[in-house]
Amino acid sequence: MTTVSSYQEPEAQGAERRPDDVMADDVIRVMAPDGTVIDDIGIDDETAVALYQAMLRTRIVDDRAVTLQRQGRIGFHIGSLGEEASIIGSAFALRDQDWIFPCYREFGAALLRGLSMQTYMDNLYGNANDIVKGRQMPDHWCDREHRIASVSSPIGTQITNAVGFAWAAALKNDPLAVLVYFGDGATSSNEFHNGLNFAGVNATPTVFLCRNNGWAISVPTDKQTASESFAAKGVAYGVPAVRVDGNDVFAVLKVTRDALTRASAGEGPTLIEAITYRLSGHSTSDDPTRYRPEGEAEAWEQRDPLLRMRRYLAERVNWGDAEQASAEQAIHHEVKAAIEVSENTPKPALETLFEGVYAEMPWHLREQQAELLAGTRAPGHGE
Amino acid sequence: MTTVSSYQEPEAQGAERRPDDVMADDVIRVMAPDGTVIDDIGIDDETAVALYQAMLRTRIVDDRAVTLQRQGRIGFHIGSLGEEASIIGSAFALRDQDWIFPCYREFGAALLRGLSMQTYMDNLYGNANDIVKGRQMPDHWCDREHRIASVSSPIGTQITNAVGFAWAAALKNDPLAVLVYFGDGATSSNEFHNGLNFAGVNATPTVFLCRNNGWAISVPTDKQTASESFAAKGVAYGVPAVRVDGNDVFAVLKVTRDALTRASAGEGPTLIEAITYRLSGHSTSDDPTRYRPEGEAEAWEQRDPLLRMRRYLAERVNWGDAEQASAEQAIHHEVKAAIEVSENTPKPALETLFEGVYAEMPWHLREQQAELLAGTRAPGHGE
Amino acid sequence: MPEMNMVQAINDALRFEMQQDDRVVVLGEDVGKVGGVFRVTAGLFDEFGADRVIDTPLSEGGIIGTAVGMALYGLRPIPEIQFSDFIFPAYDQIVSEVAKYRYRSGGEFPCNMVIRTPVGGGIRGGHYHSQSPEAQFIHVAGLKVVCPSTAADAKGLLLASIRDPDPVLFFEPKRVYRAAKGEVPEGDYTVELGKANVIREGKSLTVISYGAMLYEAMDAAEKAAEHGIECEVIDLRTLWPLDIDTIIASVKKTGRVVIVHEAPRSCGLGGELVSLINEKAFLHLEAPPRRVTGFDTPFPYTLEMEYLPLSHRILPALTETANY
Amino acid sequence: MPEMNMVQAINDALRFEMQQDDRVVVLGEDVGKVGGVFRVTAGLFDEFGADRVIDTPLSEGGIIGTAVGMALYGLRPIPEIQFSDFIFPAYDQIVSEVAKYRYRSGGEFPCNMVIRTPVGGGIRGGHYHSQSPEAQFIHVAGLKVVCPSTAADAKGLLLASIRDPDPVLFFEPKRVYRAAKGEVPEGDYTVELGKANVIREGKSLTVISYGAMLYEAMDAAEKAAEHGIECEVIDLRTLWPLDIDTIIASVKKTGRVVIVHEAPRSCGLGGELVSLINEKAFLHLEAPPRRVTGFDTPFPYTLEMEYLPLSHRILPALTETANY
Ligand SMILES: Cc1ncc(C[n+]2csc(CCOP(=O)(O)OP(=O)(O)O)c2C)c(N)n1
Ligand SMILES: Cc1ncc(C[n+]2csc(CCOP(=O)(O)OP(=O)(O)O)c2C)c(N)n1
Ligand SMILES: [Mg+2]
Ligand SMILES: [Mg+2]
Repeated sequence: MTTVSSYQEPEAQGAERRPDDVMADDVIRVMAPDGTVIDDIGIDDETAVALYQAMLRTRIVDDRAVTLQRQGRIGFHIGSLGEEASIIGSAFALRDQDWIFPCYREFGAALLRGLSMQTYMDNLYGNANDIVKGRQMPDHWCDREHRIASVSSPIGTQITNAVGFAWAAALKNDPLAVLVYFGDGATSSNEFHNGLNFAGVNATPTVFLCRNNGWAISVPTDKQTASESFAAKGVAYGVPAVRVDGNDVFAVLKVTRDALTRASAGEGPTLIEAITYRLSGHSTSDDPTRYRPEGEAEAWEQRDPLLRMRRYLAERVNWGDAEQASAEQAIHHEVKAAIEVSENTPKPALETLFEGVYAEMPWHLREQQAELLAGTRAPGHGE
Repeated sequence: MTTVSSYQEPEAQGAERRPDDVMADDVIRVMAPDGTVIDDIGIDDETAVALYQAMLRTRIVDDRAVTLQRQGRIGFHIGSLGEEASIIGSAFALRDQDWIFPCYREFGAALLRGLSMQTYMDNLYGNANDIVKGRQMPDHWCDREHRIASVSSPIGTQITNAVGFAWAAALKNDPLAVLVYFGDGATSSNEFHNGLNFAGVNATPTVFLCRNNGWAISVPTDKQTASESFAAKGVAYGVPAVRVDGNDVFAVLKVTRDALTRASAGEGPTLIEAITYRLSGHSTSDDPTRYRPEGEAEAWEQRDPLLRMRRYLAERVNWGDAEQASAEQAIHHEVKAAIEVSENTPKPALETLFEGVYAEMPWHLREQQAELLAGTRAPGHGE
Repeated sequence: MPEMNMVQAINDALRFEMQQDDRVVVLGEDVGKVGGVFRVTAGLFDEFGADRVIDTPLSEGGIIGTAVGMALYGLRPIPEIQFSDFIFPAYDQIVSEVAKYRYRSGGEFPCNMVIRTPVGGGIRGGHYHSQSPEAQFIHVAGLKVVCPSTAADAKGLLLASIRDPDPVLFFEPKRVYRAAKGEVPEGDYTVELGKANVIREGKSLTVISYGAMLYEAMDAAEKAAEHGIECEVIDLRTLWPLDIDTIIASVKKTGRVVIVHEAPRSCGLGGELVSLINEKAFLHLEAPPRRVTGFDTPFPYTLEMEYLPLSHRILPALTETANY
Repeated sequence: MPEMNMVQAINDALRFEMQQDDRVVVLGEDVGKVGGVFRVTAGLFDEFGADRVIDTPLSEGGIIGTAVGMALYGLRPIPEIQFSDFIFPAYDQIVSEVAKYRYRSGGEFPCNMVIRTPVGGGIRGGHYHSQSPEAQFIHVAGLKVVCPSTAADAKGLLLASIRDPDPVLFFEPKRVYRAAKGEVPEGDYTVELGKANVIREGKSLTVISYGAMLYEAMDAAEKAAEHGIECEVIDLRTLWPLDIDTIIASVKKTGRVVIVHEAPRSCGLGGELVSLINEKAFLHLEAPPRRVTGFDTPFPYTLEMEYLPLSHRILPALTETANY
């Protein structure tokens, strides 16, 4: 973890090469990068601490998961290093009845909403207790209890799904809204187009949160679109849009709240472009040094959303090294306990491979199940 | 055919219900609906007559094709009644080296570029001389000789294809541009999104011509998008866009020429929204009275692009009833002769069914061909 | 029982279920005011309003993608794809989301919907208004695939599909939309999914077909009977999962089988049937299972009646197989 | 001859053809500077520049849709789909445009391109980084489908595919991207499309496979040999159109056949093979043709080695079929 240092706005560098730069005038910001408040939106200290703690928890889990992957104890991890404010700020704004349609980086939002650390860890391990029964890669969970849909790998599909869900609720006068996450790359997908268009025409209560983290694996945003910004794309669908400093958790909270207010008032969808930065590789399979301009990540490290909050909290609630250490320790403890349980939980039982393809197992799957169970086990897959 | 009458701007009615209305301030117009020139773009009389003749030819062919379908002599027709100015004006702007990627209503553009009436008619009949060998429905032709790609039924697919073609030419420093046609409904397709996005990022020399004719079969434009206009969608892709009175053939010619100039100068794509109206049903299979608001079509009949040109020509080149009658007669004659030949041309030979699926016929198709040829003929399909 | 054609029977099923269950919504291109290009949803817009009979933008991906969300919410969406040739822009949503949502969420999120779409040739539609893509869905785990051939089955199978907990591709053979006419039970009426219908009994050989080609198979079977060949004709009705028991029982009885479908031959459902029959009734086979199908070419326009596996192409296969 | 793995061999083929033919362009997600997520296009960006090795926006439909235009213009586009699980957003362009363009234009517009994409499981990719969708393309008239199993074949088949006048789906078995290592001819080297390779001769039974599962089939065949069962193992290499002569000749010799593929069983290529064998060698069959395949479930994560038809699942099918 980076420790607090005195703040310096990073030099223009790779970081400034794209027009969607976070320092542009139309980008909403509540808290300056040095932690001072520009625009008091009335966040009390308790909330501020809660936001920070959620971000911290997200980061520590992330860090631990990367280590587990490097150690070969889990197969894969895709995290949110540097994007915690965009994820936590927006999820925090939600009301109880609202739903989340996640992309693949939002485990922090799920933990915030109540997904247990154990459940998350079991998903990383794909074990018998995994909520998705070891069927998907790590970080592809779901959480109906806390109103979160299922993570899917194909880019963008959740966008139209989220619109349909919100639309259904509106048709039934059910006063909920749906927050859907996706990346800058996803704006090029068929799904972004369809989702925004259907939402615009039917004024669905959907909040579109585009995490513009500068990259789609190795493809930078200027190869993704010639649009002036991702928010500008809202015009094509009659969907109001806003750009926000995605590393300013208060600002993200504010614009999401505003969008929810609009949605609840029947005023339809909002597109939020949260400008942030992927400080890590795309996933544990990626090496960003192959394509990232030198200095770019370093510049963004200066804008780290956690640092910014620590500066703020240091000013406001006397959050010092002691508070930090004890918060970290508690989280480490929680994570460690969960890992221990997950690691000692067996793989999903063999027969589960065939369950739930359909509500009831048809004859051909019963036959295939019997065939597999009667045979020998795959090497290294013994139970 | 409607005859010339004194002009009255139609009353607000169905016609005015959508925000993309043709009378809006930002809509480019060169010739007023009463035929008077607002903005002299230097079109000589010969050109004006040529444009009118091409539109007239298009309309007469259309009319005849509908009759052929009603008489059961051809299976289907999809025409361009009321949209002739958008189609002819834009195609007329092209240079020799430019290409067209058509939708399904642009036979007028193909005839203008040199597709013979006979070839077109053989396509309507799907006979042995059909350029596509009777494989596709009527109005699904292609014309490599005159640089026109193949008509496809799936909405929008030609848009990305056109972008790829233009992109390839640009990569090879080949100074051509590509004009691609599609409807308002097609803007909702995946293809519009992908085509515009790829064109924007790669600055391809593509001219996107959206014929906004108010309807996608029975779906009006306000159910198609909540965008303020179709041109507004260009912003999402960094593609400059313009709205034009699609029933003003001079204006369409002008904006297309401007777009081609930009494309040739390496300045990339342009999106043109040509606001026009589908005066007929969607195709010979459709009955628009089921869904069209009363008075809407009537209002647009007043804005008929052919009428407008006749008013203009009557003023400028003394185009009177005699000129009109002789022009019509020549076209009728041409069409009649082509029909006679097409009708007396046999069906495609049976073996052609299997040819050209691949460059060389593989064994399985040779076997299937032999199987078919050895068997008896389908009822009513004897040769 | 009233007589209805297939269009009316489907319309009747939709209306009935919409009256019973306010979770049912219909969405698609032109399904609203105009009642669909084949008039299958005629009258529903007037009866149930724009919130339940929804005209959408022109995007099949958007239609299915939003229907997924509706299903997750708990509605019973019935998206219409105007022609099954135009289902491919939605293919990703269907194979990646609809088919897998229940499984990949560990059972947390069922994603049942009925995707209705007209299928098949014989209406002079050429390449893109004639195709039969059922195999492209059968291959995908998690989907059920249905294709009725009669008006009564269309109603009964559609009501069963809407109430089924799994997603169903409901292919409507448009060549017989109006020709398939018959008595259709009023009110509530379901036909169980996964059950084939033996519509003609016989000992000489088994003919398996479905949809519009069923009529051609029956016609050929009647003609074969004139030559003393008694065919057992099976209407699959549910294409996946198949009614394997009925199929195997019949093949064990006859020892001979001809499969008829208008979809292209290679990697079609016919191939799967041949394999299953080999696996389960090999020793009963007295002749090679035969496939009479559409050819492995795009669907043609002018020569479509030569492309389709009509009675005149089926009959020789029946006699040759019977006499093998 | 230098030794290469499959990644290097494909890279070598691409580089060779790009040097020879300036119509060849490579496009896709991450194919440029970073050289592809599997590093198959590594170095090409530096050698040929951004105009011939093109990073695209994140849209498979856009990649294939624009590649169609490039092909119509006369380039030789080689689009890469990052994982074949992500080909479905481009499915409409592939089945509606790529496959049909030549035919529906009466031969005026060939539309040849090579769509390269990693395929198959065994890399801990779960649902969406493991699938084998070849049957969904074989069923579509107008496409050729190729899947090499060795480094040399990968090079030779890829060069043949690029020069082929028809569109080719080129599936690269990623499980053996690095494990399939061997001598690869330098410079120009092609392997004719449509020709299978008999990689092991035997009289007891015919084993047909391709891609990564070929190695499992070979492993099982070697083990079967220990029990006196001599398998003839055929590597299909080109999945469509098939090398029917080689297959039928072998089956006529052995009378027994086992087909192995990791794609789901139902309506897969295995079913088609069984049907063709029935149609062409029925009287030679001494045992029911067997399919050892992936199951009809979505591709799992934790249990993937149980899902795949590995050697331990193939061997019993070989012995049972041989002893039938
Ligand atoms: C349809 C599809 N194509 C390709 C991929 C491979 N892929 C996974 S993530 C990714 C980049 C996504 O970028 P972005 O949307 O910006 O999200 P980020 O990862 O930056 O959060 C790609 C290309 C995929 N998962 N789905
Ligand atoms: C992918 C696809 N979906 C549906 C259809 C059926 N269809 C044919 S034309 C049409 C409406 C097209 O409207 P628009 O794009 O406005 O063009 P217009 O016909 O008005 O010129 C529809 C829905 C189709 N051809 N392709
Ligand atoms: Mg990104
Ligand atoms: Mg239109």
